[in-house]
Amino acid sequence: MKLVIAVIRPEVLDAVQYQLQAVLDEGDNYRLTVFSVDGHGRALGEIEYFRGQPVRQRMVRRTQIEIAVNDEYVERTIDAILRGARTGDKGEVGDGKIFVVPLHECIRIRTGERGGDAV
Amino acid sequence: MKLVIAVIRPEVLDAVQYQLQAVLDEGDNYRLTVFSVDGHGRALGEIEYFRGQPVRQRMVRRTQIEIAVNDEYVERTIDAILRGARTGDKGEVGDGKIFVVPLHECIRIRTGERGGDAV
Amino acid sequence: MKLVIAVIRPEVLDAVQYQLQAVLDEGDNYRLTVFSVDGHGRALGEIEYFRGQPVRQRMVRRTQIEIAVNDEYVERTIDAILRGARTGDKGEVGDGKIFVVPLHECIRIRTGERGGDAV
Amino acid sequence: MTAFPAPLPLTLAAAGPIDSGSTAWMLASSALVLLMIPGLSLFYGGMVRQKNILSTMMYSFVAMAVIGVQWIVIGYALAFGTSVGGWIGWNPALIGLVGLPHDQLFADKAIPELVFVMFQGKFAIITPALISGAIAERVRLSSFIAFIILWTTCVYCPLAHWVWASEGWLFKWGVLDFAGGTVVHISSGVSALVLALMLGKRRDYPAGAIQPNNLTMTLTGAGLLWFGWFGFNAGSAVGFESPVAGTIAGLAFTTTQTAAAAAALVWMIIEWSHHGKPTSLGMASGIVAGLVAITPAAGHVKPVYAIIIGAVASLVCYCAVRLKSRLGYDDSLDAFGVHGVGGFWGAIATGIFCTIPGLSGLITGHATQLFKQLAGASIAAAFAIVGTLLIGGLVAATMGLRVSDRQERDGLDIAIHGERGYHL
Amino acid sequence: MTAFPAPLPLTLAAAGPIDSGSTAWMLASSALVLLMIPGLSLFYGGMVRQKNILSTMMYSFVAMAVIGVQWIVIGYALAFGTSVGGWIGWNPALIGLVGLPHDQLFADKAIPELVFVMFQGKFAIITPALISGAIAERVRLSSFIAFIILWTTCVYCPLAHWVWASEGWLFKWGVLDFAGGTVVHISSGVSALVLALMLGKRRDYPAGAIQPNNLTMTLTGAGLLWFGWFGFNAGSAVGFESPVAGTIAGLAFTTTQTAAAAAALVWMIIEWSHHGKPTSLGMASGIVAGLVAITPAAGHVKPVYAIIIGAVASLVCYCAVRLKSRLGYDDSLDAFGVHGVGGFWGAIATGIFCTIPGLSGLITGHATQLFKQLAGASIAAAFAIVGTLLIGGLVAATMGLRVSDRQERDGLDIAIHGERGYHL
Amino acid sequence: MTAFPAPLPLTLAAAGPIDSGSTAWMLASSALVLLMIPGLSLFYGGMVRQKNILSTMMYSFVAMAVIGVQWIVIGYALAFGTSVGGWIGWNPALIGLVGLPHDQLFADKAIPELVFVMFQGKFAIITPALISGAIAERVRLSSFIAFIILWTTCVYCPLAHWVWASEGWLFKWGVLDFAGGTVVHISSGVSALVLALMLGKRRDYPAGAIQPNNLTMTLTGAGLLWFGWFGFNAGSAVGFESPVAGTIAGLAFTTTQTAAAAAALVWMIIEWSHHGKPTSLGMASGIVAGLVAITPAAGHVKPVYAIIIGAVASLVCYCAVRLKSRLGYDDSLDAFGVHGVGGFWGAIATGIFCTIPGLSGLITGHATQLFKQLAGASIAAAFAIVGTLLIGGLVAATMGLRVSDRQERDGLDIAIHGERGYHL
Ligand SMILES: Nc1ncnc2c1ncn2[C@@H]1O[C@H](COP(=O)(O)OP(=O)(O)O)[C@@H](O)[C@H]1O
Ligand SMILES: Nc1ncnc2c1ncn2[C@@H]1O[C@H](COP(=O)(O)OP(=O)(O)O)[C@@H](O)[C@H]1O
Ligand SMILES: Nc1ncnc2c1ncn2[C@@H]1O[C@H](COP(=O)(O)OP(=O)(O)O)[C@@H](O)[C@H]1O
Repeated sequence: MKLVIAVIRPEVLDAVQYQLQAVLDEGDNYRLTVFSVDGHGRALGEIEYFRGQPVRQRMVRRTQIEIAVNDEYVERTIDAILRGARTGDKGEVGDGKIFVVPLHECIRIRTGERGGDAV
Repeated sequence: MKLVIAVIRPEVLDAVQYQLQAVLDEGDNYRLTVFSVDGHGRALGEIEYFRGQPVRQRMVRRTQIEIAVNDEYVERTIDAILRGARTGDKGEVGDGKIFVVPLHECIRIRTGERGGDAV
Repeated sequence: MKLVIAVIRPEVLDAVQYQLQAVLDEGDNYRLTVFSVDGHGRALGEIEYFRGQPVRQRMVRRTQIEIAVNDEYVERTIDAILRGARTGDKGEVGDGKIFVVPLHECIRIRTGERGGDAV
Repeated sequence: MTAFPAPLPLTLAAAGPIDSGSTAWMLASSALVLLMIPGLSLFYGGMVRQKNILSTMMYSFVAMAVIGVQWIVIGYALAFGTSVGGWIGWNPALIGLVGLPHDQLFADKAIPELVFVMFQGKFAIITPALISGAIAERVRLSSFIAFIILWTTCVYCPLAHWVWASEGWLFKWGVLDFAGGTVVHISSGVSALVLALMLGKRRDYPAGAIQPNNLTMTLTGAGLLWFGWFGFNAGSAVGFESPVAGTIAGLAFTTTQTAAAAAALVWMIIEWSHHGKPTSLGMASGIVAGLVAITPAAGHVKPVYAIIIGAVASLVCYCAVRLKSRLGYDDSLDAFGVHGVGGFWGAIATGIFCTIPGLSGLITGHATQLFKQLAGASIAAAFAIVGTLLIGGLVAATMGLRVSDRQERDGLDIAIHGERGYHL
Repeated sequence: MTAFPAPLPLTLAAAGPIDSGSTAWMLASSALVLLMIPGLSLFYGGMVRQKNILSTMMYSFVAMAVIGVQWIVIGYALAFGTSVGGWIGWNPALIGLVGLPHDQLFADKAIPELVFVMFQGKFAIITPALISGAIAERVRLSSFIAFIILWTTCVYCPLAHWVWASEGWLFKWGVLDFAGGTVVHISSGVSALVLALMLGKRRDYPAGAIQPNNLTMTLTGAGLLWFGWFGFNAGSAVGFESPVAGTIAGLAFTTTQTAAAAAALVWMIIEWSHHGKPTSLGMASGIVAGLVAITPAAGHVKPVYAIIIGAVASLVCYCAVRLKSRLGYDDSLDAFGVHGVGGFWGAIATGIFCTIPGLSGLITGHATQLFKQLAGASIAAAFAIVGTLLIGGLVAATMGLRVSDRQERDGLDIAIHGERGYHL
Repeated sequence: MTAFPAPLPLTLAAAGPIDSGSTAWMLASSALVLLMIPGLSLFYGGMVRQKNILSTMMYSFVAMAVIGVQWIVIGYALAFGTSVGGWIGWNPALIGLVGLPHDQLFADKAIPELVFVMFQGKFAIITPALISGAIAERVRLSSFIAFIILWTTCVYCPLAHWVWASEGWLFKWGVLDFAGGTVVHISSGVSALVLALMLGKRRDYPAGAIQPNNLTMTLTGAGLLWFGWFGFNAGSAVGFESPVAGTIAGLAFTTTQTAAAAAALVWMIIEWSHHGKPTSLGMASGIVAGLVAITPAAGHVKPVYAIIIGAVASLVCYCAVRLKSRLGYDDSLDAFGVHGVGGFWGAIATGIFCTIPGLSGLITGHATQLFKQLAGASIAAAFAIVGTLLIGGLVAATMGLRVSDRQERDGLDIAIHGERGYHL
């Protein structure tokens, strides 16, 4: 099992969810946890104006999603995210990253069942 | 060392903390980091009304907690969370998940000490 | 590759970023994701007053940062965080923790490139 | 029954001393009506998504800025200048008010004409601001500005003249509109609908589009609107009595309060029985619906009828906004559903319940007034629709009405205004 | 010294012309008092947890809707109809105000009676709204509605008659209550306490229960209350002078401003010396405490005494709210601690400092007035307590007072109103 | 042209009956001016970072509490007591207003003097509150309190006497300041600048320091300021006509509305052409700039000139705030850039455009008035600067002006007030 973590643009969350729904065979029950985060990287922060003075935000608003999946689903999950989160075909600076972390165990609180089935 | 990550209902956080306090022998100093997140899964979002029109929220409000523990504590931590976070005895859809991630290293910033003692 | 997770005081974020910028050879493009979280540990919550009645907050406001780095960068990243996040030379209760999680894979959404280069 | 006569020839100042009481009330009323505009911006601003909150509030503030100037420069001259055959006012001396001495009294009222200019000016400001509710979250700011300048000049000013000037043809014919149900609410409501149809739906309507970012703002806005509306309605006694702060003003104040309360109550009951959740947005909507409906009738009906007028207002408006989801057009914040429909009901209700001063409506057995009200409302609506089609079409053709899809996605606050509402 | 006489037989309209100045001020005052209710909803709303913010604000808005109608239908008739032995007013012609011609003047004042109806109506609305502060975050909306309808009809209206109607027995006996310290604040304060005790504590009181979600709202609410209170107090000159906008109104305005400032200052000093942190909530609380305390005395004392009245108000109210944590009852937002206690102090202070018009209090060596004030306040409190016990008990027995534990846990906003305050 | 004469010897009460209309308007105006202070706290509060929002709002509320008391105790006596050679007022009987009978009328106006005391008191409160904008996010609360008490007593009161009392030397010399452009805005603006320089920059100015936490509050505040300003300016007709609610009041109301609208419009245009983003903060700033600039001229110029005055105000203020970033001092919220500069322009504009009542400015070919305006503004500025240097220096030496670096880092809300603005 793996924990797929992706930092994406807030505005593409819908697109990513749409893609996930297609690949994770759970219909509309695909599972996902969403964080709103601030990011720093190559992308520049938004410019806001304060009485005529441009102020560049030092952070960019990003959304982080976490998806725990079984190993055989990792690749298609990644592809789904790539499809949904990339700007245009080329992509743009700021599109974000996907991190895959090994998952030692997974428990469904409701039932207490563990491992792959619980994901 | 493991990093125990649990997605729970916001309203059970108190109960979960109460349970954790019992098992982690740190008295009221049990350590924990809390995120407020949006979740998607089998549970349905809240229904809100906008001028007579029911609007089903596409996400549910959830709380994610992270607890770094030494291996011997993992099980009792999980059990504590299960006790605190499960709705009724049967549990209900939406009760959430627990993910256990291997922890490579842990450092206490204050002292710089590492490993198990730092957890 | 590792995912370095640190829970720090909100007010030291600037200092930490300053330190990171020095060690991660990306100039101002050093990469980082920031969460605002609530923490519980040995540090006591803030006292607020409500009509003369002191109310101790049960949680403390903390900031969590995540940095994915290649293995050779882990140590200097940790050191940078320690330099930036420790209060005074001795450190104070509440300074927080650093957790290092193994990173199985890393993908840059923009380009799709993987592994070390993508970090 | 009198109305707002065209000002006397400006050379000779009106005789008679000033009445400080009437002037005090008209000054207060004018201030109250101005406050309705920030109130409206809160009412609307709370209902949109966070990414558009500033932009939505700005439509109202922009109206204060733009129409605030337009009214002094040309608006008042067109609406209340010497009548040209009852169709439009005109008086070169009133351009920029240059020819209006500050000590000129207004008609047969013992108040300075400047105070009347101000009072009326606030109505001219709020009307286009109301329209913004239907097109929020997607209309271009520059196009909105162009539109409201043209609309106020070519639609609102003539309409105000027809209905309120003593020479206005609808007024002379006997159409009643005590405080602007027709001139303000019907005209803005139907224009809002037309623009909403021209603009089309928001990119992610309905689901995603409905997520009020801050309902406490909406409630507060409704409270400020209720407060300001006392100036709106009770101040409009200026058309019917002297001294102005008199019995008609007191009546208008009473019916306004009563209709708002009754409408809020009924909207709550409807929601409760309909889906079991009496919402705060419903409370706010009921308040506004009741205030809209009583506006044309405020000084003409007995307080007890204000209860009926308010109650029915919530009923019809609630149905109207529900209908929207059926018909599927996207009137973002129900400017038409509340102001258009509520205004129509108000015009009809005036024809049914009016008895004061010395009037006779359906309840006293005369259908004529009701007929005139229907005619007046329809004419005003038709005129506003045509005007909006022309002006909106012109603006659409020249500058385009809608922001780019990307701007709409990112939110108008950052895309157009270069700001974020909150940094929490 | 006069008061609000029972209206003249409605057949003959009061003689004499209308005074536009007095009418203008009473219209403005009535509007100001209405604004206090949204102000109160902000004041209260900011103090509760986020999950209950809409529900807490709604209690005030619901009062506007429900009592707004009740007052027209029956309330005014009961409070100010022809007196039945000084115990209650009654006048069938006033039901729905159907028999009240709009041009009827009020008593010997040159203002329309409808304006007086409105002014008084706002007092009837805010009083039950004040009660909601003690029971917020757990009372059922439907039960609250039932309660305030019965309470206003059976407790408030008689009390208003006793104290304010010219035939009212407490009034005739010489109890002073210039603008409602007894009728509004004591009655609501003690009733709030009784209800809080009946309801019991919030499920997670105290710790978790104290987390004001938005103190900027509370500060803003306090500001609006201060503003509206000028209408509340200075408008109450209607009971004591004609023209109304006269020297008593000016005095009441001055003492109101002064007491509020002094109380805010003293509350800040107390907190500073007590725990070193002058809070914004303390500032807001001090403002309200001072306004409450000066209410019964506003038109009766010299400005310099308003400083003392305000200062002492903060002292006693601060102690009262501190005491709460000791006694351990859960008056969520200190409706009793501020309005009950502050109102009592105000009643006493009136007996001590009153000198105007032609009165004589303790400082001028007469203890009688002080005694009457104590008696009046106690009688009003006792009456309100008994009434609340009966009505509250009835509602508790029939519909239950409290939401379910789960609703309370999830928050009343989503559970009762199907909404969330913020979507940030 | 008359002004505020020193009160008559208090023994004999002014003859003639009261004018209820004038009194009604002055009561309403005083209430409106009070509302400006919560409005200001919203306007300022929205612009700072979240960690300082309560502290920033509190500066305004503290001014209400502290100066509210100071004015009754000593302020009014100093500003409007019997003139001592035109330099300062004094009248022992006015200390605590003890010797001022409530039925004393004000000078030749038919209003109670207490109402005039109140109206003027609100001006005394808002002036130091304005200063807080320059020093927000770092000044110590206790030092701020000490400063404003001394500053109001030693700087504001004399200045008000010079410019507004009938014996005041600047007034007698013919300097015009209709509603406080010099007394309120120039004095607070320059003092704000001096304090900002004494305090130095915020620890993380500029970058981090500029992150307005809630621009909806700032917009709402601007709306309340606009509303309240009608009382501020139109109420100031009390200095120039009787009855007060007359043609000058109407004129002042009109020019106020017009200048605010024009300034808001122009600020928007400037931003649009300068960087393409018309901001909501710009809208709010333009509104305030226009209101500031018209203040001294409100009752003296024709409405059409108000358009020019407002437009130019935005121009000069925009440049001024831009300049700040160049010069590099840290006037947190541009108290100087808007109030100081806008006030100066207003004083000059008055000299250029004044024609009413019976005045003659540059446009009518007389440079004298313009010269007097320049002189008056400069003298007031110089006096305020010196006074602030002395008082500020004294406070700095004795208690220190600035919070500790750690308090500033953690935010003043938690560090000083022991609260957080939001718990969302
Ligand atoms: N190594 C990393 N560690 C943590 N977060 C990262 C890392 N790399 C990217 N991110 C997150 O992804 C976001 C986008 O990264 P950015 O560098 O702007 O885009 P790109 O990688 O396409 O150049 C950043 O704002 C940050 O939140
Ligand atoms: N595989 C997963 N990956 C990420 N988050 C998950 C996953 N499964 C569940 N969650 C989180 O747990 C919450 C509860 O899951 P849900 O499916 O509603 O409950 P249950 O698992 O009891 O059916 C979801 O809202 C989501 O935030
Ligand atoms: N084992 C842990 N698991 C999760 N979070 C932790 C853990 N230990 C510390 N934290 C986070 O770090 C913050 C600081 O920890 P604390 O115990 O107060 O400081 P210290 O470790 O210096 O005593 C806590 O508020 C919590 O958010």
